[in-house]
Amino acid sequence: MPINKIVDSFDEAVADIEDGAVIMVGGFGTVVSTPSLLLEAVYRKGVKNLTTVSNSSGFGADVWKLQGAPFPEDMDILVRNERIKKAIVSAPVSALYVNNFEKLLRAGKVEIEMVPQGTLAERIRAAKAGLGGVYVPVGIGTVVEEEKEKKIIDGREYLLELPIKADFALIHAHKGDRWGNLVYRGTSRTFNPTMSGAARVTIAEVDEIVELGALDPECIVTPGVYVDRVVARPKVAPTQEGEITDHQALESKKRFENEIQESIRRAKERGMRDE
Amino acid sequence: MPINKIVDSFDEAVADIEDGAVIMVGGFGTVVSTPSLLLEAVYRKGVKNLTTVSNSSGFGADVWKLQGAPFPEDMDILVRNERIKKAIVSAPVSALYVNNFEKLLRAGKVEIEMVPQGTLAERIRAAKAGLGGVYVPVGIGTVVEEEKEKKIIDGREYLLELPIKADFALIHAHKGDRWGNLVYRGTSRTFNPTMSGAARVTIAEVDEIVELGALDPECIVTPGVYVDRVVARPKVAPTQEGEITDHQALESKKRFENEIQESIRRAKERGMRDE
Amino acid sequence: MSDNLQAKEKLDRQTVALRVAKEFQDGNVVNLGIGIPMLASNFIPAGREVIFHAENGVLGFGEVTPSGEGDLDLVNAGGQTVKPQPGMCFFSHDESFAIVRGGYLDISVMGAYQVSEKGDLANYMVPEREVGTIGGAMDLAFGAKKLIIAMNHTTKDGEPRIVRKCSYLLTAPECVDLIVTDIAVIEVTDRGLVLKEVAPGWTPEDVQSLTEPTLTVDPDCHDIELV
Amino acid sequence: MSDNLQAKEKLDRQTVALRVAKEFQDGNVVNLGIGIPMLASNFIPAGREVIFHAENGVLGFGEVTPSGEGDLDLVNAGGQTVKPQPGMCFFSHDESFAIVRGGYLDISVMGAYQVSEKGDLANYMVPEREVGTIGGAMDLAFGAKKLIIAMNHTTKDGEPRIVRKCSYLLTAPECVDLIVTDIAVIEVTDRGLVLKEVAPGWTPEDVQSLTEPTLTVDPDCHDIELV
Repeated sequence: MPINKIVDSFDEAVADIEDGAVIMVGGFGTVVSTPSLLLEAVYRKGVKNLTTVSNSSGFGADVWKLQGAPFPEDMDILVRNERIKKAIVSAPVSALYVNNFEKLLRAGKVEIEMVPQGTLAERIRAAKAGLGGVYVPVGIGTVVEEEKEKKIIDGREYLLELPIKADFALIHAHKGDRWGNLVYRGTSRTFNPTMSGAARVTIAEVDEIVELGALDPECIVTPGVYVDRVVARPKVAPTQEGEITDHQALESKKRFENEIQESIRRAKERGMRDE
Repeated sequence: MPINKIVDSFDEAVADIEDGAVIMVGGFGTVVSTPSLLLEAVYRKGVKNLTTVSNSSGFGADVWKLQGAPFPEDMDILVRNERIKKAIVSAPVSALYVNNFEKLLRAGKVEIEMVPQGTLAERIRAAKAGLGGVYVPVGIGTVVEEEKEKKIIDGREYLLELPIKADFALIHAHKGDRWGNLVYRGTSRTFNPTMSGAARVTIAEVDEIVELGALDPECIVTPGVYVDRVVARPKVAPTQEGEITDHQALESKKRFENEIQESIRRAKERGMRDE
Repeated sequence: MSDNLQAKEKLDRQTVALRVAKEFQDGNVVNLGIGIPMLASNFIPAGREVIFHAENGVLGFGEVTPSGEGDLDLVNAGGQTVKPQPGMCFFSHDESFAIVRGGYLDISVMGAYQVSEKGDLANYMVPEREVGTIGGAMDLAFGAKKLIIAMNHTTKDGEPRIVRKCSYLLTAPECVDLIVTDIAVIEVTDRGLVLKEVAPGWTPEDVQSLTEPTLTVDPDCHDIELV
Repeated sequence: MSDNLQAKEKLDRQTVALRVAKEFQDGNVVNLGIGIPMLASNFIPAGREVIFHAENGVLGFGEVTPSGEGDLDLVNAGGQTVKPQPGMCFFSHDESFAIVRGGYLDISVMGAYQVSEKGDLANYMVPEREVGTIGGAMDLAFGAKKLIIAMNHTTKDGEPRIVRKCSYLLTAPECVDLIVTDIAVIEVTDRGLVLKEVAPGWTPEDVQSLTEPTLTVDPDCHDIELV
């Protein structure tokens, strides 16, 4: 019987994600590389107390709409709806404005484990590759070393960093086939190939599903064995009201615009760094 | 000034490899994936006491000629000419016949560190990625664990495996450009992309040099930053006598054929396994 | 070995490979070692999709090509040229073994010198030769969800290869799930070795007489099924 | 800050970026942080080949596109769309940081809140805000062969940002090589901070008065060179 990892809907793709699950979410933050429709489906399903693993905490749909992204949701949909119990994250807050994650953090509504970006990538890869841990030199002499085992190897100091394995990895790719083979597009790779295979179940949201054999075997980035489900984005972007059922999202554009203006003003007053 | 990593000859490409150097050699063993002409150039240069890092110890040029490979040398050129002081290797000997490496080993003329194949790949990658070490579960309960630090992580036992960094990595790729970007062909990738960047100097022997921009940015396997020198194979295979200056190679075909028949006979007598 | 047993016919290599191939289920990701295991790729039932992995960095390749017809840049780990197949992809050695060590192989099939009653595997070094080749065997034995050993039941001299304790150096401890030999199919379980199938003409007692540890005979023990 | 200094003109952001760009040599692999550092990509002299790296997984991209013209799948780490360029390639996040941590970046340029006289860097968390974002800063500060900080010399209130000891949490200890500010260029050396260049109209004494640790004035100290 032919292998077929294609599922028909986003809701079906995330149907077995339960409260308290550990989910990895691909993408970067400042680039369109996030599994937007899978995140919406997770939100719709109503699961809570999630542990999330992601590079950033999201900007919110409005920022992406302004940029012209047809599928605008990002991690913020789980943040602003308070679905996250603990976030393992590299870039949780913004230097420019107070994002929704920072508000939850200040309110004591979310736990955080902040991880240097490269260490985050390496810990995720370690889980995929079946390693017990890796010694990383980054973070020595900073808060990152707290409570971590240190070791001097060949005269240099390293921190023991443990694998991060998830129940589900939600990723975004450009094209996929029924075996789960994936290719990406440009700078949208980011954490997506890294996370593929680092979870018990990897679910890929793709721009397009293609016939088996249509992807050049020399150019496949993620071998299908890492991927469990493939689900395609609709060809045409949904209307905003029809698809995004979260009414907060519909109001957040104005809020965001006010906020970013205000926070830029405050940042300038404080002589905030450029970074 | 344009970046130009292309060098004109194999001898020039290896000119700074000195006695006692640690060199990684890409390829697998049973597939044509070896930097044959770089190995010939290293042999011609006359360096000795090398520490080599490779998957296998080579079959010798004749086996590859029989298979129709136009550039037939492999690790055996350094083995049979006794240029190796120590070999870090996964598959040093053959189950079917006594190869040249085994003869040196029995004669006490070479040291060996035998490493499981996946651990070898991971230790090489660790060097490239700037890690101090990785905890690997493979080898627990075997001779591989001897003298290695063990650690129980999350209830499972692991061995601390240290990075392997070389002075030079000699690799084979299909196409390369003047920035050092590389693509491979089919199953000839093997250790070549893994080793690229795991040495102070990475030297790529390519089937063809192409214009910058000719390689699809989505399909480049080895980013040019890992590669220091690119040297092209001649379009036409050299005549055997002209190129291979090692007279032992010229005689080894007969020797090999006798040996393999003899050893297959012996192996059958002993009920040697199929593996 | 008694003269009685010596007269009995053992399965040939192709037939052992055929029996091994029966273990491959739809969608399984399978790595085949050199020798009998690789022959198993010829016996996949029509319509069954099995994805073959080879250590040199390929998933999803097709059949072995007729001699002399293949592309030297498309070979399995044994160096046999194979056919391209839709869905195939290539990758580096570190990725290849991330797949193995990370638990993405459903089945690995390899040969052995010895297997113990606990499923310990010895297949890389024979003491009389003093050297051996680990290659990918330790990774594969560790990483595959199911490890199948395909081998002759005894040495040429009739000594058991299924033993209480391996006398040869271990490739990996407690890793073997199923042993397919030229006279029997034996499962390694928590309660020891269970004899599941015997070659036509062989009895469980015959098999036990060539096996060092005590075998539990499965109540359903039957002739090796080849169809 | 004295009224005298307040009246002196500081370099604008573009000019600081221009001075930073002078550090990029032919063939350098360079990562630019968000803000002033990213502006530096506009000031590469014609004919000089510099390869830009961005954390999101790209090497060798071209200029920032005019607003509204770019492809959202071809952006730098700040989210600005950039032009494709021959030689460019894409890769995953783990590979991107293998390149950073493995020492393949010649230069990383980023902003800072504070730099200490030993080259300690603090740029991810301001105590009054209690939270911060590590992002890729720790990896980049650790991995780059040369770390250049581009920042204003003082806070808005005139407090020095170049300090004896950072009061803010560290991004990495002893990592900064060169500090380019709106009034000076300072090198971090084994014998402390060395003042190499000053903004036009500024004296070494002026710069020292806005800097906490003692500066060694380079014998060749001169006005910042912008051509």
